[in-house]
Amino acid sequence: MDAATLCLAMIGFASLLSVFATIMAVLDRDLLRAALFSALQSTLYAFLFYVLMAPDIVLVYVAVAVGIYPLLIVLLIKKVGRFEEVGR
Amino acid sequence: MVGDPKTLVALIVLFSLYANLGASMYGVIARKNLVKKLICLTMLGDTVNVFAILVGYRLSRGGTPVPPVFTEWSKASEKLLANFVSRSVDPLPQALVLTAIVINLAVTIFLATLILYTHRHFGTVEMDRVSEMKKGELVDEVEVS
Amino acid sequence: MDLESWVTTFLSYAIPLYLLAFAIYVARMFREPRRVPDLVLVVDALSYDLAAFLVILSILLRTPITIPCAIALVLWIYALDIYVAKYLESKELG
Amino acid sequence: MRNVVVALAVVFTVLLLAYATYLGALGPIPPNDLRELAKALLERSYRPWNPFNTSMCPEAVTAVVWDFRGLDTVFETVVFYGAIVATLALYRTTSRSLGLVGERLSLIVRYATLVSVPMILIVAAATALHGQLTPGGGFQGGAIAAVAPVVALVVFGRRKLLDLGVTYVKALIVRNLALVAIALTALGPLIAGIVLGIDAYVLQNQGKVGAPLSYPPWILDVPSGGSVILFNIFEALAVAAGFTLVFLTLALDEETARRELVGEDRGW
Amino acid sequence: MATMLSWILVVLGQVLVAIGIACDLIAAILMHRLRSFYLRIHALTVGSIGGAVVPLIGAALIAAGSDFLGTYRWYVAGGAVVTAAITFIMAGAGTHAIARAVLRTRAVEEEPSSGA
Repeated sequence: MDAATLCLAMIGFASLLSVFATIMAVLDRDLLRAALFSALQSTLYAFLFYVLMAPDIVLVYVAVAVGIYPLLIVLLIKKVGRFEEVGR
Repeated sequence: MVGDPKTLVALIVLFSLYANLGASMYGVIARKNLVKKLICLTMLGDTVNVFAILVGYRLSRGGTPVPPVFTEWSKASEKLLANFVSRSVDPLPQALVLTAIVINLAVTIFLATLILYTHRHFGTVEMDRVSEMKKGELVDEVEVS
Repeated sequence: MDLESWVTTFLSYAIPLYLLAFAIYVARMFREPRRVPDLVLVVDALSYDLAAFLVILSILLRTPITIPCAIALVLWIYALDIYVAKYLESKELG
Repeated sequence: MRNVVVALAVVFTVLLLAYATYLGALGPIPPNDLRELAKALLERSYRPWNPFNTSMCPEAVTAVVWDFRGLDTVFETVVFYGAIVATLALYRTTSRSLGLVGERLSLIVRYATLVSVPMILIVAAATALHGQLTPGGGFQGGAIAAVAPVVALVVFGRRKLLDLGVTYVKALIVRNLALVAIALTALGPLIAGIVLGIDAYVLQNQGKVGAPLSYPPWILDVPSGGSVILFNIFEALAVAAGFTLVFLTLALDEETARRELVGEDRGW
Repeated sequence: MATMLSWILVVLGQVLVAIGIACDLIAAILMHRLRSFYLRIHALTVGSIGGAVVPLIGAALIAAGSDFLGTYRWYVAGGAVVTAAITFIMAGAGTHAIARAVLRTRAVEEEPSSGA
């Protein structure tokens, strides 16, 4: 298997896995869990950026999406409550 | 046409990214909780950024593409530079996305502060509750005046 | 067989195994029990392995300058752990 | 019912977009060749054999960010700090107060953080200072350096961090000095040109035909990217200080933060 | 020109990477198989120390022995070693923080550990 085909396979793999993470993050009523699924999606996207040969983006994206967005969300849900209301 | 591995991968990637886009758009529009809206908004922005990078990617003929960083610099490396240009990916979308991510972050921090203030003011972050309370306040003001 | 093709062959065979491990990890995130600490464990393991994978990938793809990505990933995953631990443990995050 | 309508609308939009992309709205994905613009940028980012038309920065992304599209990045920095200033302005009377004594995490975590903070700062400095040679640069270095105060904030508590000397005022001073330094670096050639009586441009990096002023293109025998390395250092400082400020403020305990809202219901 | 030393380094590194892959797969399966949260922490240790630190050192050895990467191979080796060191400290500390928080707040009820 040559390296170019491997790259393509990894791009497809990472984007396919990220779909599940996104859907779970949208549907989950527990906001902390949604933040963790969003972090999983960000990790997969960081991998995607890496394989798409954008190391600069990986460096800043990992910091922003894995590090600072979850901190913001955790800060928020610590103050506004962890669960979404059901059925309104 | 789909049997070609490159086309197949391109289709998979496109549909996955569009599914992400649709799911997060649904979350931004239909979910009532402001924090959930914020999470979905960050995911929406990230997906669009991936699109921009994907447009800048390329399939190079001489092996895998390389990042747009010229590593073999010296005072006279003209031929190496030509080889590098023939294999590198597009730097412009990467620079734009770098900017976009940071601006996204700034806007998100500001939105988070606003959500915090909404909670301090109304005691809830559910949009339905907030609009009910706003209607109530409006009626109060009309009655007073 | 010379050194270069030997290394390349070995690492090419390593990659599908890594991808398989990632798929199993991600599958774990959608199975019950799905409480927050469990998810944190899985995200942790996934990210540390991903950091190792990125280093291996940089040797395979001959792009040695992309190493800092792995370091940054490891640093920020630690931060994620700490946030969740502090969330569970204390009243205020500050 | 309403959700179903929204979901259907979203699905319809997405399918439309996907079909347009499949038909080639964005060109072939992934593309087979570089665009002419990309080729031009890649060729001009580093070529010492043609010193009047280059940025002397082998890292093409950083060259685009700070030289070819430098004005973009300056305005982006302005937007970034505008948002941070807006956040701080919402806390204008409480942001300097100390707040309650924050809780700490366990001894093991505190010592591990203590060991790793210098390592984090070294990695960040390497990323920012090598920004013109390897992937990295101002934003990346600043974002990595921000791990240190953010993790310390969560692990040691806000009060302890303030006692250790990472205070609101100091972060504000560092941030503003870094912004002023960015502005001076951008305006430097213009000021020097006015003093010397020759033509020069704002955000000029290397000399152009008719405007020969340029930042030093080499440090020893390593390409420095001229003004790029200065921009990287100052931007890293500014980003790290900005994050420190925002999170020091957002991590205030609820009781102190609510003081900002006192009297709001009476129309103060 | 692959010298004897390069071959030794590369083969040693490959052994370590192979161990790492094995640990990685084992940890992934254990995450499914182990029934209790406190048992799954062991799986995380296998995945982070065995599955990340060991292959990172192996990758550093491979990079040090690979002449074809040019001068930048020392950059790879150094970066891999730094990543391994940071992982070694931080994986343990992060897991400890999570486990302590869970134990203190009873966020996870005690489960029977017999099913493992």
